[in-house]
This record gives sequence, C-alpha cells and structure tokens, in this order.
Amino acid sequence: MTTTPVGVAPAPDTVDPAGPDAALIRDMVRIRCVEEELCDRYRDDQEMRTPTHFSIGQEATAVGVCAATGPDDLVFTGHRSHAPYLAKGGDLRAMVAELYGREAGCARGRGGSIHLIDRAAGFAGSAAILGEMIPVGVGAGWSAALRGRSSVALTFFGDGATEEGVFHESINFAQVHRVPVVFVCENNLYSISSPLRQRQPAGSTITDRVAAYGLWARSVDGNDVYAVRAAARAAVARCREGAGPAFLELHTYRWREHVGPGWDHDHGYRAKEEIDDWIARCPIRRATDAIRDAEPRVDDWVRQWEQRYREEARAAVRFARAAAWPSVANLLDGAYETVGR
Amino acid sequence: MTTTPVGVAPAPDTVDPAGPDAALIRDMVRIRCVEEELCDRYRDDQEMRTPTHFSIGQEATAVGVCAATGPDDLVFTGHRSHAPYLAKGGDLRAMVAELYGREAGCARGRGGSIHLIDRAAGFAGSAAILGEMIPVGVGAGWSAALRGRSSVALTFFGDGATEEGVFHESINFAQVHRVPVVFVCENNLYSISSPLRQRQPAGSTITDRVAAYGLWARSVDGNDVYAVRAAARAAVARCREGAGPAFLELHTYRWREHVGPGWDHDHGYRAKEEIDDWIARCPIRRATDAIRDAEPRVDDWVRQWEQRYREEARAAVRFARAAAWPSVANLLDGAYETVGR
Amino acid sequence: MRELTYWQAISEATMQCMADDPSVLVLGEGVDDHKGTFGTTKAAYERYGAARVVDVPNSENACAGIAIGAAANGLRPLVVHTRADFMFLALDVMVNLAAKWRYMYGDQGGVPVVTRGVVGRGWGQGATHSQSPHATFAHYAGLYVATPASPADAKGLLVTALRGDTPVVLIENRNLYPLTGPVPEEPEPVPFGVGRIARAGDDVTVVAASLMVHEAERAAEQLAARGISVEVVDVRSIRPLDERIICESVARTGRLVVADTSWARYGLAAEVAAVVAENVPETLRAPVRRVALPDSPAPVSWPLEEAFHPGADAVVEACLALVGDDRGSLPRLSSVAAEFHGPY
Amino acid sequence: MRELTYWQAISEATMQCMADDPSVLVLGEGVDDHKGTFGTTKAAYERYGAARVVDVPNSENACAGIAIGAAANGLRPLVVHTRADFMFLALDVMVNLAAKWRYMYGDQGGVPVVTRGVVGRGWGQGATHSQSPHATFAHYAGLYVATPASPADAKGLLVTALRGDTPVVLIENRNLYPLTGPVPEEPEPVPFGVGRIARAGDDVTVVAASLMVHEAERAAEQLAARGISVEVVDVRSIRPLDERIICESVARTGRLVVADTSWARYGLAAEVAAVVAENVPETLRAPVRRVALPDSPAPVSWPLEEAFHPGADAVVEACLALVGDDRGSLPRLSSVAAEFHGPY
Ligand SMILES: Cc1ncc(C[n+]2csc(CCOP(=O)(O)OP(=O)(O)O)c2C)c(N)n1
Ligand SMILES: Cc1ncc(C[n+]2csc(CCOP(=O)(O)OP(=O)(O)O)c2C)c(N)n1
Ligand SMILES: [Mg+2]
Ligand SMILES: [Mg+2]
Repeated sequence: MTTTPVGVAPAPDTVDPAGPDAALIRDMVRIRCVEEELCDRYRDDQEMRTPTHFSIGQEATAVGVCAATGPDDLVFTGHRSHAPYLAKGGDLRAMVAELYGREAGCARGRGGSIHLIDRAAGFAGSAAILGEMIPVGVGAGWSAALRGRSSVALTFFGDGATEEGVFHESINFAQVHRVPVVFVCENNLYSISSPLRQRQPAGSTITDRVAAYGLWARSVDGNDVYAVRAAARAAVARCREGAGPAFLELHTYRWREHVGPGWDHDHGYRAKEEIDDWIARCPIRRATDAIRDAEPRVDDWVRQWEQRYREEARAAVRFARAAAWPSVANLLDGAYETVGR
Repeated sequence: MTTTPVGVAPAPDTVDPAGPDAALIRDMVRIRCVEEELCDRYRDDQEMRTPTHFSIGQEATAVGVCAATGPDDLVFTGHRSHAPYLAKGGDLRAMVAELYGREAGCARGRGGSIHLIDRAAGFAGSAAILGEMIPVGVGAGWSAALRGRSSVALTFFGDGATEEGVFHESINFAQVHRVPVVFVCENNLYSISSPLRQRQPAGSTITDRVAAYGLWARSVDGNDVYAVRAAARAAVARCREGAGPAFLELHTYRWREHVGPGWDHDHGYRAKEEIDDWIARCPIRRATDAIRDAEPRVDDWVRQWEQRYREEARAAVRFARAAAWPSVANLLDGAYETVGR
Repeated sequence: MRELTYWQAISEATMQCMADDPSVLVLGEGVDDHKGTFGTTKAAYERYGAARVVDVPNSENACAGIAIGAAANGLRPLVVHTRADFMFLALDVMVNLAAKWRYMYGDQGGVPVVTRGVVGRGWGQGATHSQSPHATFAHYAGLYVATPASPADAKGLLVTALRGDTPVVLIENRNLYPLTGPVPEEPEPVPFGVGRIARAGDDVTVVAASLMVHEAERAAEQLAARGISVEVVDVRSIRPLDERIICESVARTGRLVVADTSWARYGLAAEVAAVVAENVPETLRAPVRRVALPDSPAPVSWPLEEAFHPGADAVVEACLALVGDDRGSLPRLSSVAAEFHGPY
Repeated sequence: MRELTYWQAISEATMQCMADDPSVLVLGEGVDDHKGTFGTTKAAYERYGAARVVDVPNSENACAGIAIGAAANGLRPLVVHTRADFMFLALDVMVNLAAKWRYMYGDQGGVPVVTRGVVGRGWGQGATHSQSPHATFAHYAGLYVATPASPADAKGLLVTALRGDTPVVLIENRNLYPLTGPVPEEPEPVPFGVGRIARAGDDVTVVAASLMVHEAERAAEQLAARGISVEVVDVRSIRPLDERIICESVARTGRLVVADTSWARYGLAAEVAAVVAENVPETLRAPVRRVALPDSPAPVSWPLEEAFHPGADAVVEACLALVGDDRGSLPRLSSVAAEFHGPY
C-alpha cells in the first residue's frame, strides 16, 4: 500500500480524511515508523551495509518543506536523506531496497543510504560530501529558470555544511543570478559530535550570515511543522515569482547518534538532559497538540497511522530482503554511458 | 640608497625630515615611481617575463596598512603584490631582480612578480591563486598567538577573491579562534574585466557579509592614506589585545590594465571617464592636499622624492639587468629540502 | 580543407553546438570580456549574449557544482577555466560527483558537463599557472579526458563532448592556440578513445599528447634527416586511452618514447609505458623513455623555464638514445611556443 | 618487540612527537571526540587538550591553508581527515601552495604540514568514501606521499614526516587499523623513498602498497603451497619511490604484478610498471599485470563491493597467469578486511 505524501498531488482515493494539517502529522508519523523500523533492523541484522544517518526527531523539517513543493519542484539533500526523500514522495520500497543493496533499490544498490534518488517523485539526489548538493541545487533551479520553467529547486543541508566555502559561493551566485532555489538548513546543533559553538562564532547566526547577501532568510522553529510549511510556502512562492533565492534555517535536533541507529548520550559530547529536552519537543507530538482542539480525533488517527506505517515499513523490509542482488556481471554498468542503451 | 618605509622601524639616519604623515606620502611616491618605471621597461624591453599586476593608483592601501604594522608583523598578499611588498619594507633591488628572473631576486628568480617574499622585512609571501593567502594569513596569525607572540598577520586580497569560498571559511575560523589577523580587502571594483555588480549581489557589501560573522569590520576610503592608517591601527591594536580578527574593506581603483603595464580604457569594460574620475582622486595628490596647510613644503618634498625614487628605481633596474641568471644546473634546487644544506 | 587556428576551431565548435542545441551554455570567469578566453568564447558571447555566455564569480567550486545541477536538469554547460590550475578548486565536485553521478545513482542518466582548462606554459607563468592536470582527472573512473593537439581535434572532440552524456575534461595548451590546420566546416565529432598516427615511421614510436605531438613531429623531421624513422602517435584522449594504436606501433618499432606536458610519475608517460609493459613487453628492443617535466615546480626565470619544459630537442635526444646513436651535430630546435611575445 | 595495532602505532607516534616538539599540533574535524579519529588522536587530546588537538570547522580548504600559514610561521601541523576523499577540497592549497612553497620562494624554507587521510574501503562506504588518492598527490613534485602498510611503518613514517621540512601526505587504509605488528618503543624514523621486501621470493615480484601488501603476503603464502615463490615489495612511500628495490626484484624474478587500492590508470600500478619498462624491461619474462580497481566508482551493494575491491585472490590469479599456471583447486581467500562488523 502506498501513501502519497502531501508534497505531491495526491490521487483522490488515497487522501486521508484528515485534511492538510493532519496530513503533515501523518507524513511525519510515516517517516518516524519507517526510520525506527530501519534502526532496529540495521542494528540487529547487520544486513544493511551502508552508513546511515537517521532523521528521527527532525521529521518536521522535511515534511513541512516538502509540503510546500509541487511535483515539478526538485529536492536535493546531503547525507541525512531518508526523511526528505520520503516527504517528497520517494518510493519507500525502492529506498529500503537501496539500503539493503538490492537491484530494486532506487539507485540499483550502487548508492546506498547516502545516494538516494527518485526522479519521478522530484527527489533529485542526495550526496555525502558535505556541501556538494548546495551548488547542485542552485544549478538545477537556474536551469529551470533559464529554460522558462516555473519549477523551484530546494537543497537540504546541515548547520555543519554551512562551514564549507561552497555554501557561500552558492548563496552569492544564486543571489546575483536570482536563481529560484530554496536553501534549507537543518540546524541540529551538531556536526557529528562537534557542537555548533565550537565551529561557528557566537553572537551571530547562520541566518544573519545569509541575510548579509541580501537573501530573503528566515529562522524558524524546525520542530513546528506548521511554521516550517508556512515559511517554506513563502520561500517557494518568492522563487516562483522570480524574486530570487530564499533561505530557511530550521532549528531542530537529532535524537540518535550521527551515523547509525544507536542512542549516544553516553558518548560524552551531549548530555542526556539535552536530548530529553528535545524529545519533549517532539515534532509529531507538538503538531498533534496543536490541532487537537480542532481535530479531537487526531490521537486515534496517529495510532492508526502508526500501525499502518509500521506494517508498511515491515513490508518494505520484506520486499527488500527478498529482492535480488545486483549481478556481479553488471559491476561496471553506469560507469560510462552505454551507446545504444 | 635604501629608504625605510614607515612600516618598519626606521634607522635614525634614514628618516626624512618630514614627519609621519608626510612619510606616508613619501612611501606612496616611491611605490608609484618604481611601478611607473617598471611599467615602461616591462612594455618596451620585454625582458621581464612574468605576469605583472601593478598597483598604480592603489598605493594608499598598502602604505596606510603597513604603516600600522611593526617589524614582527607578517604581511601576505595575492597577485597584486608589489605595493604591499615595498610598503612593508621589502628590498627593492631584490624585487626588481625577481621580475627580471635573476638569481639575486627575492625568490631567486623562481617565483616572479606573483611570488614575492622578503622574510626579513616581514613580507611573508604573495601567491597567484585567488584566495590562497587568506587562510595562510589566518594560520600565521594563529601560530603567533599559540606561541605566545604578540605579532599580527595581515593578508591582502581583492574584491574578487572574496567570492572564493575559502574567504568565508577563513573568516569563520579566525573569528571562532579569535585569531590575530587583519583581513585587508582592496576593493577596486573589478576582477580582471568583470565589474563587481556582475559578481556580487547589489544591496549589500563585502563589509556587511563579514560583519555578519561578528568581526570588527570597517569600510574605508582606500584612497585616503590617513584614513587607511587610522583604521589599520585600530585593527592591529585589536588583534594585539587578543580581541580577535579584524576586517578592512578599502575602496580604491586600479588605473592600468589588470595584468601588464598598459592603459585599458579601450577594452570596453570600463569607461575612460570612470578612470579619469579616479585618477582625479589620486591617493598621493589627496594626501598632499590634506597636509599642505600644515606642511607647505610638501610639494617640494614630493618633487624631490620623485627624483630620488625614479633614480632608485632605475638603479634597481640596472642592478637587476646586470645580475646573474640562475644556473640551469640548479634547476631542481628547492623542490625538496636538501639534507645537510 | 580550409585552415583555422586552434582557438578558432574551438570557437567554431562552440558556436555550432550552441546553434544546434539550445541547451548548451558557456560559463566561466571573463568569458564575456574583450579577450573572450583567448578568443574562444568571444563570438559566442557576441552572438548569444549574457544569457548563454555567462560571466561567473570567482567561485570555481560552486560554479562546477552549479554546472552539474544544470546538467542534471536539462542543460549542457561548457565550463571554461583560463588556467587549468584553477580546476583544483573544483576537483571535489568534478571527481566526487560529476564522475560518479551516473554510476552511483544506478545508471539513470548522467551529468554532461564539459570543462575546458587552458594550460599556460611559458612566459614566466610560474608554478601555479603552467600545470596540465589531465592525469589527475583521468585517474578517476567516470570522466572522459582529452588533450587535443590539432585544430581539427580541438573542434571535433569538443563537438563530441557537447553531444555526449558523460562529463568531459578538455585540456588545451595555450601555446597551441595560434597554430593552424585543416578543420572541417561541419561540426564533425571526433570520438574519444581513438588515437591518431600523426606521422608514420618504423624505428621509434613517440606517443604524445597535446603540445608534445608537435614537438614530436618536429623531432621526427629532424631525425628523418639522419635516417631515423619516427612514428608519432597522438593519443587525443587519455581516458579512454587507445591502447591498441600504442601497442601496434610499439610492436612494430620496438622502441617507445612517451612525451607529455606534465610530470612523469603517475602521469600520462607512466600510463603509456604501463600499457606497453602489460601488453607487448616482449616487443621492446630498448627501455622506454619518458620525456616529461623535471621533478620540480615550474620556475619563472627564463633560462630555468626553457630548461624546465621539454621540447623537440628532448624528444630527439630520447630517440637517439634508443637507437643507440648520439646527438652529434644536430642543430638545436627552439620550442613550438617560442614565438609568443609579451607583455603577458 | 612488543606489538601494537596500526592505530596504536599512529597514536604513539603522535604522542611522542608532541612530547618532543611543542610546535606539533593536530587539526581535524572531530579529532577531540570520543572516537578520536578511530583512536589515533584520542590519547593526544586527553594529554594535550584542545590547545594542541584542535577540532576544526568543516572547512577543508581553509584548514589546509591555515596549516600552511602556521607551518610558515613556526608550527608543525598534523592535519587529519577521517576520509581521504575529503582531501580533494584541500587539493588546491596542498598542490598549488604547500608542494611549491619552498621552490617558488627560492628555497628559503618549506612548510612542514603533514596530512593524514584515512581510506574507508568496505562496508558500503560507497563511491565517495572509499578512495585512495595517493597517486593524485604524488603526481605533483614537492610533496612526499607515503602509504604505510605495517604498524611499524605507520609509526616510523609519521615520525619522519613530523621531523622533516617537506609537506607530507600519509594515506592510511581504515582496514589496516586493527592489524597488529611489532613496533619499536622509541620514535624511530622510517625514511621516505626506501621500500621493503615484505617477503622474499624468486618466481614473481608483487609490488604493493598499503593494504595490498597484506593481500599480497596472503597470496604469496597460498602460492608457496603450490611451489610458486612470490617476492612481495612494499613500496612504503610512493614519492619518493624506491625504484631500485623494484627493479632489482623484477630483474631477479622476471615477472611483475603491481597491486594497488586505487585505479590502474595513472596510478601507482602504472608508475611501477613504467619504472620497470624504463629500467629493466629486458628482464621481463612475461607481461606486467596490474591488480587494481575496476574502472567504475565504488558500489555499495555487498556482492558488488566484494567484486570491486581486489584482494589476495586477484593477486593469486595474476601471479598464476604470469607463471603460466591456472587457478585449479586453490581455495578462495576472503579479504583482510572481512572481519569488520557494523553498524558503521
Ligand atoms: C567534505 C566533508 N567533510 C567531512 C565529512 C564528514 N561528515 C559527514 S556528516 C558530517 C556532519 C555534518 O554536520 P551537518 O552538516 O550539521 O549535518 P547533520 O549530520 O548534523 O545533519 C561530517 C563532518 C564529509 N562527509 N564531507
Ligand atoms: C582561483 C583563481 N581563479 C581565477 C584566477 C584568475 N585571476 C587572476 S587575478 C583575478 C582577478 C581578481 O580580482 P580581485 O581579487 O578583485 O583582485 P584585483 O586584480 O582586482 O586586485 C582573476 C580572476 C586566479 N588567479 N585564481
Ligand atoms: Mg548538524
Ligand atoms: Mg578587484
């Protein structure tokens, strides 16, 4: 069973009865269920041999932003790729098969967790070298504009990636050429185990530094999915109007370790209290709380969604494990274009 | 005859009778005379086989900044290197011999115009890949701080170099680690023939973008040598106090073509009127005008200096042309350290 | 066939490809200025303007990434560097992203970015403005890398690049720009991976790329006068590399000199020697010789620079050594590039 | 001699050099965290703290330049990359500035920056986290580049690097980290440019670097059982490269296999073959074989990855082909790195 995330135009029969606000909760629940299932399998089975960066706790950024996009808009990301991939409507089974290294994977098992792609859904690629997809997003948006299309490119990256020079080069270029690109910074306060304060100057923010190029730049509570969606809508709308690029700094927090499925409060770089504090600000819980008065049935829905998506995740895992491995005979496929393919 | 620029502690007997303000004029006149002589020889003789970027019209930046430095402070630059080299007290004959490719050159003829160095004078090196010396300046300043020295590093670069990502990476690092480094941006409005507005967004300035990192950053009339010196003194003083890095944007203008000795108003990228406008704002003339009331003899001094330094430049050229070429037998010298040298 | 200079051939290929395919656009620092990248982008700018011939900020890394993004979304960017040395700043995205894109996303399409880098040998350009980084790019699977020596190949390889779906690096030597040669009027593609016998001969094979093809030809001429017959193989592209043409020639001559514009170690000269050692070592009648840069950075000073860049003389010497002759009374040759005059 | 793991040897060299020389400092992303660069910087951080073991922003280019500036002004920075692939972002300053500094400023001093890059082969690290860029750095004159295979060399080469005045690139394979071997207690330097006979033999020479030395040794063991005597040469440093040890060995065995962790073209495998073709081609009794990566980016999927990275089996096959034997009934070997377990 496939659920259509709000990011893509849903076919009428798959729309939940819940309305657009609840749909955001639904999409976050789905991503949470999928990632938790993957965490467990990753840890226990040792079958997914690919470094994996989970977004558990950060779901509102991907869901809120992608909800503001249309089917022709393109999303690029860094290594923390699953949530934006799913939020943009990327095929779940192809993603899980990719993590399991199968030929049915979205990158035919060649790319792994860090190289997801689903062109049909507008998820245009993720890459693991910090900052690389930032200029790529600019180029994709620029291309759309040069070819007279109204589509917008969005590129996700972390607070750590903003330390790469290419981030600034990209912001500068986008502003000079008024490129329809939305820069989406998921500021989760850490780069692996380095806290932000050890890497960037106190007293100014990433948003400040981007605003200094004249960009429309907003600093948003990244665990408030409605605020994220509102800001992203404004950003995308500006781009579509030809008003130039936009920047969003979304403040959020990663619950699990940087890479891999574990908890890491005993690693010494952040306190259990800090993690618990952010868990208390769970984006799903907050979104649910926010609409409960208007939609008293939301807790039931969440329970139903949890069941549905846990099962969907397990089914995807079953699919992936049963799927065929790539053939070693095809090892070189795609290294170069094949004439006449 | 050697003249000691104000950047280095002058030996008593070489001090001109003119006082510190006039000394700045003297140093600018000296650089102007040297560069004009070199331009003529470069064009006519075809003997200096090295791409050469003249600072004619921009002398106030180098002279004003270096006047704020002490002998232990280190200056690095990009390709437009002659003026800071001379202002910091670099040996003139060694510089000219370098342009002539002679063994007596400051880099033994290996480096050319773009790779000047005079370690004794604190001119710590110039390099031609845009932006490269920006982090190097940070590293040098950081080293001084880590080793408990009070010396400051200064790194010169153009407006065009601020588009390189490494500029931002360097600013960020310097601010986080409170490095005693002064970033000196000579904004002459062009990168070769690309105007600033084609490369950087309108509506914000380089200073704005640096200030967004929390740096002490000042935008200064770069053709006003006294203003430059005052700002540089403040910047250096902050660094010496351990208050962290500083940034100066010095607005100035290059009179000649980007590389080479010619005029270029017929190249189509800038108007003769614009050039003439800036020539009217000649930093030497402005400095002279500024102190004439207090020092009515200044015009006489300038005339004497012009004579003296033209002769000094010609003597340096004679020295260089008479100097020995490097021996081809030593072609590999310095590619690697030589044990026991 | 009518003759064009090397730079005119590049300009013509660019113009014709832009006319044929509206998705081609040119990006580079100063591509729009009066010099127009030594003439190669001038006509395109005059014809297509700033919308398709785009002056970019001094941001080599981002611009390469932007070109990749544009290529992933329907355009065919031609990125131009006035010095190939600047490409190091873009190496990450070129090698870690463009080269791997098609493969690591499961063969669903490539990013056809074409990058031209001009090598600025000579006239005191020095250590950081004279390098020819072709081997560096060609070490990594996923790119095509070509080093056109003739005006016809400069045109034909660029045409192939701008029509293909693989990222391509073209390394052009600035000293080739004024050379003339016959060039087809039509945009006829020259395939990657197919070398060319620039001159036939029997006694020694000189495998060369780019500028060194011309030095080798001049060396061959001089040696012919002495009764030594030299075959010059122009590899044209270094990835893919035409192993067959190299091995067939060496199998016939039994002697190999490799002449390159970069350093010997881990360079083209190493690779060509390895191809022979792998395939036809038994045909070698003498040790392989590499004519390449001495192991130092490029110096500026004139006499050092002259000694640093190998030319026809170095090829002559290597060939003579292989046939067991000695230099004797051959007149010294100046370099192909000796005509260049300053000011820079 | 007491035994250490490879990572312990690196850690010990770092600690001893920091103790001996207060100008040594360590820079890198996360060098101060609980993992401490796979253990190699942990003890140094615990002992010397944040003043000398410095976590840096994700700014590879600037940090390399900062290290150069620090080196030009009296310090000896040791820069650490948890993946060698990230070094491409710093390639410009490393090749265009550090490598050329001493030369282009007229031999008045160098910039002794030491850079360690860890190669992350295996466990699905994929196309951009598995590369071994040693040949890329070694192509450019001015750097030393070493690829230690044993714990003793990991220590000794790092000690030499931190005492010398030349910028050095050390490429370490992550899969070597758990391997143990005898390591001198004292910080005894191992010189650059001196190879090592890792195992003596008569029939085939296998020249290898880094992890492939171990694969070659295991291959040699298996072949010994079959009566084929393999000599394994560990080059240790690839610039300078010990040409003599290579040529002497090949002159004796007449057969050469080169085994590398990177691609064949323009890589170490090419260079070693070229050295032999240049110096002792007449001693070759069979064509040279290169055991290197197939010409694609690294795949993630397990079976593809297993097929992608050559191991002892590939060395065995190459050797057998050279002695004219066929594989027959030899059992397949798993890779040295097979013991690594996730989660990553
Ligand atoms: C160029 C480069 N440098 C370093 C790394 C190693 N690395 C992988 S993820 C990561 C942390 C990035 O932090 P951030 O951008 O904030 O993203 P987050 O993981 O927090 O989502 C680092 C340093 C890399 N992949 N690429
Ligand atoms: C990385 C790099 N890209 C491009 C160049 C070519 N280049 C040399 S000088 C220059 C202009 C730089 O402009 P700016 O920094 O403003 O200095 P100015 O020449 O105006 O003093 C350019 C683009 C270079 N040397 N290095
Ligand atoms: Mg983060
Ligand atoms: Mg400028």
